[in-house]
Amino acid sequence: MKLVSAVIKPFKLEEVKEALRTTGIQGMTVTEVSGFGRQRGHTEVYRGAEYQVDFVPKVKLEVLCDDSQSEHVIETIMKTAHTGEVGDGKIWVVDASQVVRIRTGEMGRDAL
Amino acid sequence: MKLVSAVIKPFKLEEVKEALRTTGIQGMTVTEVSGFGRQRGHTEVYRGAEYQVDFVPKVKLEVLCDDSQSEHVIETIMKTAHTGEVGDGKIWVVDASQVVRIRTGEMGRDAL
Amino acid sequence: MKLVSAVIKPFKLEEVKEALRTTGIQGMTVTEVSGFGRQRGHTEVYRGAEYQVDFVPKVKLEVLCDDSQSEHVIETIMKTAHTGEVGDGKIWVVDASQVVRIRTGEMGRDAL
Amino acid sequence: MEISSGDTAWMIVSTALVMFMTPGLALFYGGLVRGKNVLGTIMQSLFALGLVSIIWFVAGYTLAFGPSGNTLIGGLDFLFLRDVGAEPFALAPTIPHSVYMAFQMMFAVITPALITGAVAERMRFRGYVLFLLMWSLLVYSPVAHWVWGGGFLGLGDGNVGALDFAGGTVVHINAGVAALAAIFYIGKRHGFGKEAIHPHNIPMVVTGAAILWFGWFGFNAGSALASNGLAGAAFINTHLATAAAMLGWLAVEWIRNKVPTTIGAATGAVGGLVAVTPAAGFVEPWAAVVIGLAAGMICYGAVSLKAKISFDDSLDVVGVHMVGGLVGALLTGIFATEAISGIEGANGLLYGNAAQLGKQAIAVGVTIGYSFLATLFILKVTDMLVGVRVTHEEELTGLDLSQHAETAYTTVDRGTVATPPVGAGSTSASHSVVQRTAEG
Amino acid sequence: MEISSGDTAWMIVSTALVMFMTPGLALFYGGLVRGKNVLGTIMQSLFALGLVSIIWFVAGYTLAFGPSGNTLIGGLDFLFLRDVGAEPFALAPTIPHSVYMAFQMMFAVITPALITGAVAERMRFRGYVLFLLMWSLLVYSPVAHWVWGGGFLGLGDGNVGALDFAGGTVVHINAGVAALAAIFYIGKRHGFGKEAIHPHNIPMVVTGAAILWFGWFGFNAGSALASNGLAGAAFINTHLATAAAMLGWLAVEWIRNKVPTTIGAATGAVGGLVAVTPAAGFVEPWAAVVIGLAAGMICYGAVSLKAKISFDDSLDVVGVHMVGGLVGALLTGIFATEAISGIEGANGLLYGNAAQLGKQAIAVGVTIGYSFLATLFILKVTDMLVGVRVTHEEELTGLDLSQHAETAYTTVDRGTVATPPVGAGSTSASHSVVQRTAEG
Amino acid sequence: MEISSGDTAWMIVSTALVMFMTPGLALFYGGLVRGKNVLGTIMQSLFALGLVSIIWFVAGYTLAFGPSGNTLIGGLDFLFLRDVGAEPFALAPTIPHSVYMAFQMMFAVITPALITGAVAERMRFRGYVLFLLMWSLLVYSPVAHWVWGGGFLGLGDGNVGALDFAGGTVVHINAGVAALAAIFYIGKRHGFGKEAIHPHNIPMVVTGAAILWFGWFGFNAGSALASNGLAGAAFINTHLATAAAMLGWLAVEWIRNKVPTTIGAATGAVGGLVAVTPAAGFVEPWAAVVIGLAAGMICYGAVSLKAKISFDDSLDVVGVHMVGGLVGALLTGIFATEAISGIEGANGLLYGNAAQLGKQAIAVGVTIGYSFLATLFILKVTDMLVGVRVTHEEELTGLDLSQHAETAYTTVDRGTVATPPVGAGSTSASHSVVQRTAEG
Ligand SMILES: Nc1ncnc2c1ncn2[C@@H]1O[C@H](COP(=O)(O)OP(=O)(O)O)[C@@H](O)[C@H]1O
Ligand SMILES: Nc1ncnc2c1ncn2[C@@H]1O[C@H](COP(=O)(O)OP(=O)(O)O)[C@@H](O)[C@H]1O
Ligand SMILES: Nc1ncnc2c1ncn2[C@@H]1O[C@H](COP(=O)(O)OP(=O)(O)O)[C@@H](O)[C@H]1O
Repeated sequence: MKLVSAVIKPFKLEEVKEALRTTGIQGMTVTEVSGFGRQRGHTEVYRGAEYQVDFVPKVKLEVLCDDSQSEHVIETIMKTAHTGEVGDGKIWVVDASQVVRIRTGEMGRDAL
Repeated sequence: MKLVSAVIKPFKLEEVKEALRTTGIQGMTVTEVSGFGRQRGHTEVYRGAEYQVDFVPKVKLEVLCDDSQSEHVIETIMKTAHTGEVGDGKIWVVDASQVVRIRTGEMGRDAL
Repeated sequence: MKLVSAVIKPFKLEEVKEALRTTGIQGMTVTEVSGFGRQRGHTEVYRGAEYQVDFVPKVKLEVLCDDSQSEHVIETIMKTAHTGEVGDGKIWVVDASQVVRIRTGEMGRDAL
Repeated sequence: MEISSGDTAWMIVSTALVMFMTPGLALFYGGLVRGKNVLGTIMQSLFALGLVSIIWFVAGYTLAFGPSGNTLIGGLDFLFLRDVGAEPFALAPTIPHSVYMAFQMMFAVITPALITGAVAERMRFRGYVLFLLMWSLLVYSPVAHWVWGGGFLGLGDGNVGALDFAGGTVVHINAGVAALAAIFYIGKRHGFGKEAIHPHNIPMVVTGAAILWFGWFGFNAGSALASNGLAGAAFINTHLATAAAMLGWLAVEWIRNKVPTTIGAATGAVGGLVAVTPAAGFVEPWAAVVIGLAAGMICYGAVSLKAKISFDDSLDVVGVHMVGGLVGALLTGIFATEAISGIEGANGLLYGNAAQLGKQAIAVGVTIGYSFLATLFILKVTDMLVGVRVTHEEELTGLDLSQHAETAYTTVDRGTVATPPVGAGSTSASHSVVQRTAEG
Repeated sequence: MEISSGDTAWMIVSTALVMFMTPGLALFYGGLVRGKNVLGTIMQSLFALGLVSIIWFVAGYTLAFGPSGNTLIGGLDFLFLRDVGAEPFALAPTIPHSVYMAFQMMFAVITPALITGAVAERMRFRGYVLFLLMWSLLVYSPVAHWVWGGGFLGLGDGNVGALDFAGGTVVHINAGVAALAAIFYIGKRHGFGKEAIHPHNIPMVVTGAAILWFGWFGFNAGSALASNGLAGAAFINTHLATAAAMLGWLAVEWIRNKVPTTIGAATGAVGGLVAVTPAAGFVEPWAAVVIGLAAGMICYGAVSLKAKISFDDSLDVVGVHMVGGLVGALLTGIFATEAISGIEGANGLLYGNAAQLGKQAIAVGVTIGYSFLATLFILKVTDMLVGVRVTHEEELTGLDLSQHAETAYTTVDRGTVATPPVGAGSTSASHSVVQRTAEG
Repeated sequence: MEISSGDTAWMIVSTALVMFMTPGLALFYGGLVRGKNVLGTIMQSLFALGLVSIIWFVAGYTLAFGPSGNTLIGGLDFLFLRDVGAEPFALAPTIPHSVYMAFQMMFAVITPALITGAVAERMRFRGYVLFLLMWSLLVYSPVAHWVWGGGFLGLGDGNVGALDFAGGTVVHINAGVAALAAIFYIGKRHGFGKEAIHPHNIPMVVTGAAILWFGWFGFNAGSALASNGLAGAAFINTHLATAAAMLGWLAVEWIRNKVPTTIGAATGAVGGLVAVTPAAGFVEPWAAVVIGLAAGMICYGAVSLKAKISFDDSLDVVGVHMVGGLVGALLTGIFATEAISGIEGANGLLYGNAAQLGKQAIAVGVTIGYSFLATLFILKVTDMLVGVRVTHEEELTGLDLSQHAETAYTTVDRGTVATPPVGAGSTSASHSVVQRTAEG
């Protein structure tokens, strides 16, 4: 089993979710995060002083999937989250040694 | 070392935390997340229009533990987070090659 | 590739970010989390009643890096996030089998 | 008498101030509940502003203040506000009748809204609508008539002669007792006594309390029905009692819980406002300070007790409004002096009129008995007709989504995680499975 | 006539109340937009309070109310408020002229602020500044003159004789039509009709609506320009129509969407406030209830329509202010009765004066035509000079950062994730790359 | 003189408006601090409303306004408000004495609350309590006496004859200088000058500013002590100066920082309110506009300077209140004209009375000197007795938890992450380890 994680631009979430859904992914977990990277932050002004804020709002997706699906998940995210501008985000994959569905106790593929 | 992650229903957090604590787990990290899965979202109404919101509030737990404890952690979470209704959530396990306690520099089991 | 995760005290975030940046790390993803551990929570008072809140606000960092960098990243975090007080947090490392940059499709080291 | 433009100015403003209290209450209560119930809680107050105003227009006012020849209920002369116009009315001879009626309307609105705090986070909205309708007509209007409209509890030949300047009995004890009945009928929230049920937004609580305090000047000083020395006395008594009650609560809290809290300051202040309400136009400033101090401390005690007896008065309506109202009503019977009100004989125990304390007790007792029973009856009827409590599932989901299909706070990101407006051209099949959480 | 201290007291308070409405509007609108645009939205109202007040001081007031021999535009006697002092003015003979002027100023401020809701989340701030300046002088002042300042639409020999008690036409239809023009000119938001664009903070919306309701008593009852029975009538009509409109909206919503919403309650109430504005001092209470009910239901319908025709009136200014204003202006022509206003002949259709409906229609028609065209013209000029719409990139980022370099909400943690204030001694080279998001 | 119901109506309302300013300040300041300190900050203002009101009742009022035969401090005739009743008082001959006293009370409440912004996020609550008590009696009451209560700085034979319409010197310079002293004594916050310390909720800041603006009409126009042309003049001057100051600040900011900010608009407005306070009833509208513009620009400058000199005036009390107060006090000496105030000889430099500028300077100078030294003394005493600053640990944790054992915002999920209320029957051993963060 694989855990595919992706950090993307927030306004792309809906599109990515729909794309994954149509390719048969049945679930995912989403977290609001702050990203630091090549995409610079922005300046804020507060009573005459200027501040540099380096973090940019991003959304993190976590998708558990079968080994065979992972390539497909990655591709789907890459395609739909892509704008071509700096800050589009990263995808990474980690091995999950076990997956369980709490409701039924099903394990592995069945738990997805 | 293992990293056990679980996505559960928010109102179960307190119970799960207490259950883990009594079984000897000394720490965990909790994140508020939005889940998408078999449990459908809900409809919202805004000035005559209806919207479908697919994400449901969930809580994610991350528990670092010894390889030997992981089965036990999974079971404890399964038992206490279980309601039998759709949306109870998932548990997954990943191998952690290293764990460090920042305060002391302890590594591995000692760092837990 | 490695994914180094660290839970630290929130007011240390800026310092850690700067330290990582100067050692050549170009990106990271940050999440606000609640931690439970040896550092006890606090009591809250609400209309004559006292409540024990066990969770403490923390910040979680995720840094993807090359295998060779991971030791360095761990050390940097350990040094800068350290206060010596209980609750300084944990660092853990997981293998990432794949990393992709969405904007360019670059993979592996190039994606960082 | 002639209409006084000064009195009218003050009374119009007072009316606006009292109206502002109901949204203030919505914020006060809304901040105290969990985030999933904030809109449901706010709606209960907001909706009262809609429904009770119209009820008052139709029949509520005339049942409370319509001339009737009897001391139990008003007549029907003012149905649909017939003849309630620019000419003054006997009870307020220097202002337009319409202004007096509007002033009283705002009291009718906020009283049932106060009750909702006791059973916050678990009342079914359609049950609430029906409850509100019946309670306004069957409880509020009669009790207002008894005390202020020429009824048997108020001043006047052959009546009990209780003193209630601005509604300690009519508004606060009345609402507090109804709250008590509602808690008995509706029961505890899921998790009460086990989980911490934290207020979700304390600055919102303070904002609400501030609006209440501000609006209460209209409530109490406006009850002078004129812009004069009596209004001035009621104003300063209101403020001093509130300040003293804040200090009273904080003092006890600091000793018992080792820490003075923001919610304590706000709650103590509200307790003081409640307690001084019946007394505002009858007592000296020093007495207002005493009333406030007592109210702050006693309300703290009453509210603390709750946890001990596992009684789920969610936002402490009994502890603050019923208990605070009792403190005020009885102390008015002790501290009242005709030197302030100018009403002959309006003296309390301290000024040689021990009987007044008895009169206060009678009015309080009658109100408690009637309000408790009538409220239970109304809840029973409501329950049979449409149900008063949400389902367990709805309670876990929260009132906002289950009763109103809304989410109070949406972060930027979530803004994108929903499907297009129905009817806006979306035909994506994947959106077709719409499961309604709202029960309506 | 002599200055009346009572009338003056009420009018000063009314002026303060109307001023408070503009920040109320800021919160009402601010809560309805997404979190990334809340400050940009609030700023549009807040800034109007700054800029339009000064414009009014310089020339706005005199163009609207300065004596001029003609019925199209005011004269220049009151430039820079020359001669606008403690002495009363013909239009308000019992209060200082300065108070009358200040009261009118607050109307001039809120009217253009209302427009901003229609094009929320996409207007360029510097474009807005220029738009505000021109719209105030070229649209608001003339229209106010036509209806209230002795112009051809208002009462008086040879004029149309439309009735507009507190600004149904001058304020609401005027702003609503300008909103319509602005939507045509500026276009839709990115994602409109596809993504859900949810309000980010509904308690903030309710807070804003509550302040609007509270302040509107000054707006409408203050338009009696005195503290008397007429003010009382306008007050109670305002309140009843608002309550009825809330119920009207909720009833339709409950039937059609199966659920009554908090935003529905607030929006319905605002619709009622709008609709009763022209009628407040002309109709009986029962008629106010009818107007309110009608407004609540019709505004619901108008707003629902929007989704169908894919018209991005972001916060429903057309659906609420233009449509609500129309309902009110026309129903005033039906329900007006001289028994309330005391103005001879101020009767509507129902009281035998069918012509009044025609007069109302003429005033409405003229305002719609003029406001639409003039607004388009102003937008075109603004666009050519400084641009009226933010870039696509800025829109995605949000107005707060792109127009004002601010973030509305900062959690504790983020407090530490920024670099030192420029000039506070930081010399870290890594901070030197500062990319400005703000376009200014 | 007779009591005027119109004047009384306006003054009661003014008093309520000024009371509302203190919670407004709580929100204004509360939004500007970090989320972990919002309640601690709010509490400082809220608590002043409790404690200072009672102090005023006991002794504050009589020390400021009690008849005394000397020009340094009031006598004790009004201890516990003895004889402060429905009869008018010499200083306000047409309203009940109780109303005048209550009006002044609200000034006494807000003045020390203003100071707290300077040392926000680091003051120990118990130290604050003691500070408040002493500062009220030892600084506020005397200074109020000097300027308004018949003391040596105000009008009257043999006195300096400074003009301070509504408290430029008594309230703003006084509080601003005390703020300066407090910053010197208490020192910087941890991380100041290195980390960005961002406001956590800007809409809350705007809400607070709006309430301040609204309430300030009571503050300034109420200082006419009657409902007349002077009140009208003060009203319009207040509004125009505020609007102009907003524009002034934004103009400079737009040029220097390339962007106009929401906080800038709010802060500029407050600067204008401060600056016009001494002038409101003495100057022409055009002069109010000039004062406002000057204040907006100069306050921007003063506040910007702060970052340069690494002076941790957390919420810019010195930059806005002291500097704004100075601008207003001195410009009053230039622009005052008896044509507005009707006080013979109340002319400034521009109207041929150069001496007035000197008088203003003397009053300002005396106040600065006294307030600075007395504040330092009070802080020293407080520090010795109970401590004025939280510990380093408490500062990192935040005032909310460390001083009040509360968390301002709780998300739904966190609602479940706490243990049962103590005493609610929980016996789970795992809950026994309760570590108190609160230091109390
Ligand atoms: N080394 C990293 N480890 C973890 N997350 C990263 C890393 N680098 C970038 N990210 C995440 O990816 C986001 C986008 O990265 P960025 O470098 O800005 O743009 P791009 O991916 O287009 O080069 C960042 O905001 C951050 O959340
Ligand atoms: N494939 C997945 N990857 C990551 N998280 C998932 C996945 N499927 C489900 N989840 C998480 O688990 C939660 C519960 O899943 P759901 O399918 O709704 O119910 P159940 O687990 O009872 O079948 C989801 O809300 C989501 O947060
Ligand atoms: N076993 C664990 N699994 C996951 N996270 C943990 C674990 N133990 C601790 N943590 C995280 O590390 C933080 C600090 O741990 P704590 O035990 O309080 O202090 P320390 O690391 O100094 O011993 C916790 O708040 C929690 O977020």
